[in-house]
Amino acid sequence: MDKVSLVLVSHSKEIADGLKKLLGEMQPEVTIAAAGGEEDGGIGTNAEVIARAVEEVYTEKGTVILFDLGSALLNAELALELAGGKQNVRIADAPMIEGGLAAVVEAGFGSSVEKTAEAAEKAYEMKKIDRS
Amino acid sequence: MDKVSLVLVSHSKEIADGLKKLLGEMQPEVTIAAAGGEEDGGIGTNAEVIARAVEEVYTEKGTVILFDLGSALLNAELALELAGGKQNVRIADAPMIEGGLAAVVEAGFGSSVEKTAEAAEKAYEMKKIDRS
Amino acid sequence: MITTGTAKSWMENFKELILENKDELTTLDQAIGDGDHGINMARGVQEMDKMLQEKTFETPGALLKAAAMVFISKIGGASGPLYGSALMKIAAEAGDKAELTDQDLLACLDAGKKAVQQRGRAETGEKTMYDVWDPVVSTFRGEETIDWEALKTTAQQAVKSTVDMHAKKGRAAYLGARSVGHTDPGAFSSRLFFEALADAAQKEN
Amino acid sequence: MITTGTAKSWMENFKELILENKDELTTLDQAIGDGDHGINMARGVQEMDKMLQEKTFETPGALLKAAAMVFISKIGGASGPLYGSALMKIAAEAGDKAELTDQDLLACLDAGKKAVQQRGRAETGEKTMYDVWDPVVSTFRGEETIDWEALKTTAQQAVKSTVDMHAKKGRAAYLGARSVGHTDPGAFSSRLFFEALADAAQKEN
Ligand SMILES: Nc1ncnc2c1ncn2[C@@H]1O[C@H](COP(=O)(O)OP(=O)(O)O)[C@@H](O)[C@H]1O
Ligand SMILES: Nc1ncnc2c1ncn2[C@@H]1O[C@H](COP(=O)(O)OP(=O)(O)O)[C@@H](O)[C@H]1O
Ligand SMILES: [Mg+2]
Ligand SMILES: [Mg+2]
Ligand SMILES: [Mg+2]
Ligand SMILES: [Mg+2]
Repeated sequence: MDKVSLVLVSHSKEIADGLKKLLGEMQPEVTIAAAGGEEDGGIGTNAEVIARAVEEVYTEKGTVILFDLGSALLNAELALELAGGKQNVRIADAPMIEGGLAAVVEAGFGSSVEKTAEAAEKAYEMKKIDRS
Repeated sequence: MDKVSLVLVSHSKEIADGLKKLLGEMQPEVTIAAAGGEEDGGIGTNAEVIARAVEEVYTEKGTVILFDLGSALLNAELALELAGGKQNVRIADAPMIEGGLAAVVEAGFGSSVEKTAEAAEKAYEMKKIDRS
Repeated sequence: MITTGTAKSWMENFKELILENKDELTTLDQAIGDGDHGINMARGVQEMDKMLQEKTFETPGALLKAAAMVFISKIGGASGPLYGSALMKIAAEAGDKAELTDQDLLACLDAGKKAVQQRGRAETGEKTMYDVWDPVVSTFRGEETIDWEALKTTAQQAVKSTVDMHAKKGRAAYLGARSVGHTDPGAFSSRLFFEALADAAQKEN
Repeated sequence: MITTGTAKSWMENFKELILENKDELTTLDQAIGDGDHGINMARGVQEMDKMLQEKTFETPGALLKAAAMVFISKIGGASGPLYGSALMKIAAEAGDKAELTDQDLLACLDAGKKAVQQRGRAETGEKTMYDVWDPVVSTFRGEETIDWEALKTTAQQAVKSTVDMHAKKGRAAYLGARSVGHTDPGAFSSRLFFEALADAAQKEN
């Protein structure tokens, strides 16, 4: 069964690469691309690096993009324009690590791109410390 | 002026190290320790690694700990017990990257440990995509 | 009656049982976790075994405390701080007694159960190892002597009870309702923990 | 009248002004951002200059499009996609005209302003570069010829207006109310962008 893929856009190459490994442990059947850092590895994001990552994990089932902070969003949106109107790609407004974990699990069940993005976005509401 | 310090606890050494760099760019005056991965660098967390990180950035002003997912919390709490009742250390229930950014900015202003932890925790409510 | 020797057999039996069931633990954790519970536990028990072969201990408490430190320092997953904290409290309750009666032991296990509960903020029915620790300890707490066969049966049934549970703690919580139908890996390894104890105690007597 | 030569001078002037003000941009971004705006912009204009020395262009549009691609591919911060998108839309509006009248140019700048607004989801008063782009373009849009001195003054005043603003977009938004009292770095570099244009156009005429 085809599964939604993920693209991880971070200002830090280490964060994107590390998160890819963390999510891959949780669900090895989901295809994930890390798009972290500038072209030379510096702190920043790059629309071309992101566009290549989106290309790399392309599937008709769809792709969910997670990003760390605002300027990564600007480049992710620009990347989608550069990549020329890719279908079924959603940028999730989600906490990157926590949303990534939720998304990789959801994608693992073969869920749609909408449901996968939604799972990521719901992570804003899931506290991590049970203070009851 | 003394500033609250941060400890970043992630299952991935790369995530903790990368986030430390990202936050350090945002506010170089805040002391940050990365406590990522197992002792041998594998995916996981380690209470002793965390305890050492807490020790390393200790300041009377206080420390805020950010963590990625539940099992890191278990080890962070255990680390605080091992470190023997460190004063003024708060584990924030916050999205790790987004809360870390908010925390480093708040700590940079010389705010208290309570206010710094609170700033991190409020990150759950700050959407990253302005869909208005 | 638990002597230092019994405590050592307990931990050695635990090592054997974990290694025998390593693949099973991995398979269970692949279904509702990240697939490393077998690896985590195997690493923990092997390091513990190495330590046990190198050191000698005067009391069960001293031995179990050393075992706790191995789990804490060598396991990177949730099971490390959980088994580590449980063993630490078991050891603290054992104190420096040279031998533990069944009642002493039950008090120790109760302290271990509470450690799992507190460390994990776990409650009954959340599909975690606590769902084995709680019924096993609660069933026998207060009795003068332990019926080891009954204890093993209780642990086995407790593991089965996790199948129908909806995970609320740990990684399996990410699966929500889809965790139903699977056995909790930590519950399974906890059964082995109690089985290892029963085997050691039965041999002793 | 903007020819390909004027467009080139515009970009070269921009390079000079950015390099002269690199430290100032860094200082501004240290106060309310991550301190890299000077580095980001300097890298962008230097790479652009290298490109301009190597290639020749037939039209202002072609030159500005190539400049856009450099900003997009070489700047890792928000300013990369923002200046990149603005220049891209300016170039698209310029099309393949060999020369742009002041009115054409104002239409181009309007397209650039809209690109900044859309890419950044920026609105007036949010303490971003849009707070320079918007007043500069809005003030002169519709006029037949541009009063270049007035345009420079408008840009300078627009930069000053950002001091009292409370940042709502970009990294400075993390500072909330504490961003008040500081000049927005992107607004400052945008002033240089318009000043570079004014200098090139004034020299041309
Ligand atoms: N909060 C918790 N409370 C009690 N037990 C937990 C908790 N979180 C996880 N566990 C137990 O730990 C087991 C998983 O252990 P392991 O796979 O080694 O760690 P991880 O989940 O970090 O990879 C689960 O099956 C469950 O029994
Ligand atoms: N969403 C946005 N809309 C418009 N301008 C923005 C936005 N985000 C940032 N900026 C502009 O970008 C400038 C910062 O650029 P720069 O320091 O190069 O990037 P970064 O903030 O990623 O480090 C800000 O001063 C602001 O003018
Ligand atoms: Mg696991
Ligand atoms: Mg694990
Ligand atoms: Mg910056
Ligand atoms: Mg930056």
